[in-house]
Amino acid sequence: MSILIDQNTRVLVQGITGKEGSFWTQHMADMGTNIVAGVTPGKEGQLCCGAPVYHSVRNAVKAHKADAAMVFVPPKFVLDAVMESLDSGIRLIVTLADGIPLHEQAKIRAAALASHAVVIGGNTSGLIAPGKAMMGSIPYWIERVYKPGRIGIMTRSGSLTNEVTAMVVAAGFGVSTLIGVGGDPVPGARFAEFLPAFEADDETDAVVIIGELGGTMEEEVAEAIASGRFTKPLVSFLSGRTAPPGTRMGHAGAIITGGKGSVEDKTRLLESVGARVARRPREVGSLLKAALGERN
Amino acid sequence: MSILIDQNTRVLVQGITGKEGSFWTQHMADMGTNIVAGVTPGKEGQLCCGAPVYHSVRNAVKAHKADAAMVFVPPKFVLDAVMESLDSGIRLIVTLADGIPLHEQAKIRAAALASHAVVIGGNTSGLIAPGKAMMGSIPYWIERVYKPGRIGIMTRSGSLTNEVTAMVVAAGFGVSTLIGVGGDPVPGARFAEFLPAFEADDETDAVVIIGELGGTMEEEVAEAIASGRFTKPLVSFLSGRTAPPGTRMGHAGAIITGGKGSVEDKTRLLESVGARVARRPREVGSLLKAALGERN
Amino acid sequence: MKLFEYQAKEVFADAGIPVPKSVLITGAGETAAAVGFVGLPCMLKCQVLSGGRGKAGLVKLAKTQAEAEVLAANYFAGVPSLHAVLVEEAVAIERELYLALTMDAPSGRAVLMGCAEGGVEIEQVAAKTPEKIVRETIDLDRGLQPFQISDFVYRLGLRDDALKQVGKLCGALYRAFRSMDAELIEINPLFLTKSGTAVAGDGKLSIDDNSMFRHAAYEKGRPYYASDMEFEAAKEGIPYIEFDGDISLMCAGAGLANTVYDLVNYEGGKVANYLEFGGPNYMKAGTAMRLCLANKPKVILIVTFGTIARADVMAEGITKAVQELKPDCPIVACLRGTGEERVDEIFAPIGLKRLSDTEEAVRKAVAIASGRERA
Amino acid sequence: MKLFEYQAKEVFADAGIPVPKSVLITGAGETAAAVGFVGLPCMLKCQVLSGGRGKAGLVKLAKTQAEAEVLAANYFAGVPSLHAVLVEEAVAIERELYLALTMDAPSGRAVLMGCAEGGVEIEQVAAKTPEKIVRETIDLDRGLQPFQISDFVYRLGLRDDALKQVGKLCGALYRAFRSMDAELIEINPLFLTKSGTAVAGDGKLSIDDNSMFRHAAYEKGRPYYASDMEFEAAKEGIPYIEFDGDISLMCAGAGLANTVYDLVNYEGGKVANYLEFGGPNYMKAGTAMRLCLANKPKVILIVTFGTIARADVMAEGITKAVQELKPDCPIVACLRGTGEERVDEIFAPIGLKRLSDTEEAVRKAVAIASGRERA
Repeated sequence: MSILIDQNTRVLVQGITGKEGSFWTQHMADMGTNIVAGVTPGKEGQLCCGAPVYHSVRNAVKAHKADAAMVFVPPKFVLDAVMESLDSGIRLIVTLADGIPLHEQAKIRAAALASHAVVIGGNTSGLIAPGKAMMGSIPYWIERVYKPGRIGIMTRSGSLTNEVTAMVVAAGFGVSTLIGVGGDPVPGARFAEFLPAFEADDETDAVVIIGELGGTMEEEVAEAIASGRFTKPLVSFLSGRTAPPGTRMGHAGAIITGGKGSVEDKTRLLESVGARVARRPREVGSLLKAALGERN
Repeated sequence: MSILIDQNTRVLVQGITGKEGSFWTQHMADMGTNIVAGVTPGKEGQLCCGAPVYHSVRNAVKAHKADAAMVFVPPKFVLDAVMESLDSGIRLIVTLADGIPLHEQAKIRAAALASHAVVIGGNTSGLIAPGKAMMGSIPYWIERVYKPGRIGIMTRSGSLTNEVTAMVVAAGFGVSTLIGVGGDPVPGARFAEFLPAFEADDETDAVVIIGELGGTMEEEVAEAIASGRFTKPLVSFLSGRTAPPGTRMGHAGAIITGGKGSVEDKTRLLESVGARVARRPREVGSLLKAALGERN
Repeated sequence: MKLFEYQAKEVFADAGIPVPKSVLITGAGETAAAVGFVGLPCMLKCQVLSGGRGKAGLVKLAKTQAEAEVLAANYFAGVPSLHAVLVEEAVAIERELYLALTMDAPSGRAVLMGCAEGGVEIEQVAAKTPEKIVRETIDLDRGLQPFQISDFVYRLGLRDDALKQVGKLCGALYRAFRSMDAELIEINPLFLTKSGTAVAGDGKLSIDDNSMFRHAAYEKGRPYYASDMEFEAAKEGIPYIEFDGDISLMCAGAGLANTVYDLVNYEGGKVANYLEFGGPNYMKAGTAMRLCLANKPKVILIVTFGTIARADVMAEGITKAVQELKPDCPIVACLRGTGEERVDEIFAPIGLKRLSDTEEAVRKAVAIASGRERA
Repeated sequence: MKLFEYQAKEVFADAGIPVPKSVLITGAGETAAAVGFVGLPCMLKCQVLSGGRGKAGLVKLAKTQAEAEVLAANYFAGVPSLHAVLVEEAVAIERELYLALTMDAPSGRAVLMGCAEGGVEIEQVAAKTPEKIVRETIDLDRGLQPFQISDFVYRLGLRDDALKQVGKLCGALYRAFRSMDAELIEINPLFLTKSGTAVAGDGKLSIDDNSMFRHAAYEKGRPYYASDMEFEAAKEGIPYIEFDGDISLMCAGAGLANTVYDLVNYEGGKVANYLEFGGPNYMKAGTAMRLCLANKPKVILIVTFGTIARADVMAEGITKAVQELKPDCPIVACLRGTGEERVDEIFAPIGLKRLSDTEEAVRKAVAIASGRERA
């Protein structure tokens, strides 16, 4: 079992006829994802990647009972696209765009909470249950990274995810579900929210968190462990350990402000609740082995 | 048992130090209502009608665990007062003011729905469980109207409520709980929403609805009966049976628009589901007797 | 407060909604200049608040200037208390739509309504073919969202350019609805012109009375009322409607007043006026009675059951009013509630006897009006 | 985009937030006129974006015009690339507060923060006495509601007139936060003056970079950057930060770049510049390498692990850049991901060998920089 998606998830693609939309829809389909419909205003009746295209999400959902939405629209239209899918009752939405205005990121997050929905992104390459389904722009050709297996992975990064996941795979493991929550300062979904599903998933043995300085997502993970909501082994790698405070290096959210959010603090907190924190990507594999060995 | 309120309800009064607020707070207290605190910005630390006054609802709720709020503020401040109590977790709010701007009535209604709260009013004299507690401006001195008993009453009117309730009492009955939902076009709470509580209340034998032309509240009651959500006897009196269509007589909500909302239609619908509809106030008593006799 | 068409269209124009070129004239002498400005053919539209202007002949097309001048002259001469006529360019129409915004009470949301057939009586469409009316409800905090507009206009059957134009117009209409605190805002018909644009053919807009403090620029003068007395009553804050019967009501509260109105009709009587004497107005007996007497009724029927509106205070007011106004018609008074025990004593100087049963009072009033009984 | 104090205060003034009287001068010669306008004593405040201006001596009080002129002359002569000084009236202060608005990620709400002690470093207050910071979170759809303001200012310890004034100011600050798409808006200190009014003593405002399309009036020119090269990089859309080390990074993606930065430090190396060569910039090898070379590094360290950002395309760019720019320092290249199997072949003409392990690459670069190893 993967969490969130598998071959049976009925995926609708918003912005399916765009260049990026049609390219990645084809890849998603090739990876086993069940693409049931697409939406592009004004193009109802067309076909794209074999999927029927509708004017609106309502029409598509009515005809195809979609239960997940993949959003390929430019950053300034993402809020509306997410609201449209929420309005039609869709409760899993993935949005990749880098550049969503901050106040709209916040509205997306607030709407996700109010609707009890999962909105993954933006500024991510999405979500994959290797061998089953993919929602996003994760290419299937890198098998040494996205090999099926029993480790859940959550990440705020792109390239670093390849770096760390390759170490996980090199250590003999594979991936059950990988969730890129994205590098925006206000992501639609946060690490800790997925821990209960990983906890319940009998095909996930442990979870790897690829975090970074700034924000409080890693702290929330520590809290979930402390409160007993997550009991499986958890290994984390955090980038930005030596980053100078107050300097924004990379992701807008990756900055130490108000004396908070340093990798040191996050490490101390995670280790205090029994999680393992790798200092280097390479250590993730050995820490995973140690954690799972200890458990078994 | 009454519904919504009794002697144990912990009532907070917003706008307690105003002329109207302090006058009716004293009456509420005299009728047995448990007034735990009052709120008037800038007057924290004072006493009013024996209750401690706070600057904000948060302070009052923190100190006194209030679970109901009585709002005595001018119409254009009602929305903010309601939002303030909702923010503090209060889920029963009564607001009397006549003159709340329509768009703010709508925001109040929407907020009540979103918070799963009961907001009674505006444009009403409130709520009474005779002999137990009162929230509003219902005077206790008219005993021939507000006599304790086993009939639940809901109304959109003021004086007409006295007229009809006097007939109920004259027929030998009394009142378990009386709820004035008010005469505004967008009231905070609607008849049908209270039917489950009256259904569950073992001290309520039957319900009387005092409705009028316009809107769809009576239709919603008929629907609740049709769907089996309410099974006790229900008697209704509806004013405006001969009102000319398109003319606004009285309450802003009391108008037939779009060919809908006539008393004829409401009567037909209510009678079709087994409710009794009095043509004259006097008939309410005899219809109640008939309904309860039939049942027993 | 219902606005006149020309005012609604001013609001539309400010909101960016296209309206036909027009000139408002307040006398027939201004017709020629107005026609010169808007061109021919043109429409002459009486600015009255009642519905069904077309059927009543209050909106007509003029093909020549002479026709326009005759029409205007007839309107100003013939339509009671007409204050203005809108002279408007006649738009070349491709098709007509219906568009409106109002409030949906159960959800506390605004509702945008449209129909692909405009110019019709939407009430009849709603009653006979409700599936033809397209609806979209709007959370007031979030506003009308782009995806909602897109789906709404698509469901209305619009495509391509018309879809975009009407969509943009819906956004503007919603902003006007919110900023005007409107109860109802309606464009019926909305023209889609042969040149491919959307233009408001007519305009209805009523501002919520409770929100008038935010719209002080609108003053509700005499033209907004059906009669001088309704205008007078409004100035006093007394709900008052004239009918053509002979029993004047002075009743406490809307619900009870409506009930008495019904009971009078049941008994075969006819109401001369509806008047609310309750709530904030219970101390205005003199003004209320003066408003009733203006209709020269055969009887004044007073029914109250007040709590805060004390019966004794009302009785004092009625006594004083009778002494001052010396009405030449009988009064039937059924006063109940707070202080009722003092009413008979207060009424003694004017020889009035308090009744305590509404139906008895109504029957008595109807009997008096019909001549079967004397006061 | 961080605004300068004077720009933030322009936004405040437009929003109705009181600010001290001030004149912006761009050269010492304007000082006398400015002092003449704002009066004495006055403050001279260097318009730089770095924090801690007070400690750095970049904000000073002048009691006389002569003092002001000397100060201004020293500032313009001594502060690197200073473009303007704000000459501001010295306000008679009763007390100081802290006020700020930012976004709260977990809730997706705005958060209004205040502290009864202003002028302090709020980070230190947050770390040492977090209970002194008063917070109010705001639903963006509903906005900052009156009851929230009332409770917030009360919790800040304000009463009576100060409560009302600061409350009104909070409303204005929130409107500015929203309309400016601000990441952060801060008044520190907020003065309560002896005459009883609230005045913004300082102003910080940063506009969200993703929202700049709605704020086209602000152009991010040279003064907004710490160095010429950072300005150049920004014009190219390449995230780039200068440090004082000797290893120039060209890394794909923020997370991996930060990781390499950490690993370099672990190995005892020092970074000359951070540079993101991933995402939308993976085809800009030439520009990226030119930005690195500007720092005269001892080695350029390239680390990527791309999927959409293809390794072979990056290798082609690097090869071309080396051929054109002829860097006089060695290059260490660890390229993985899509097309990695073609990299060695592409690198052949420039004699570069692809590494495939990040730590190996970092160790090699550090060894080169320290002189322990030759490329």
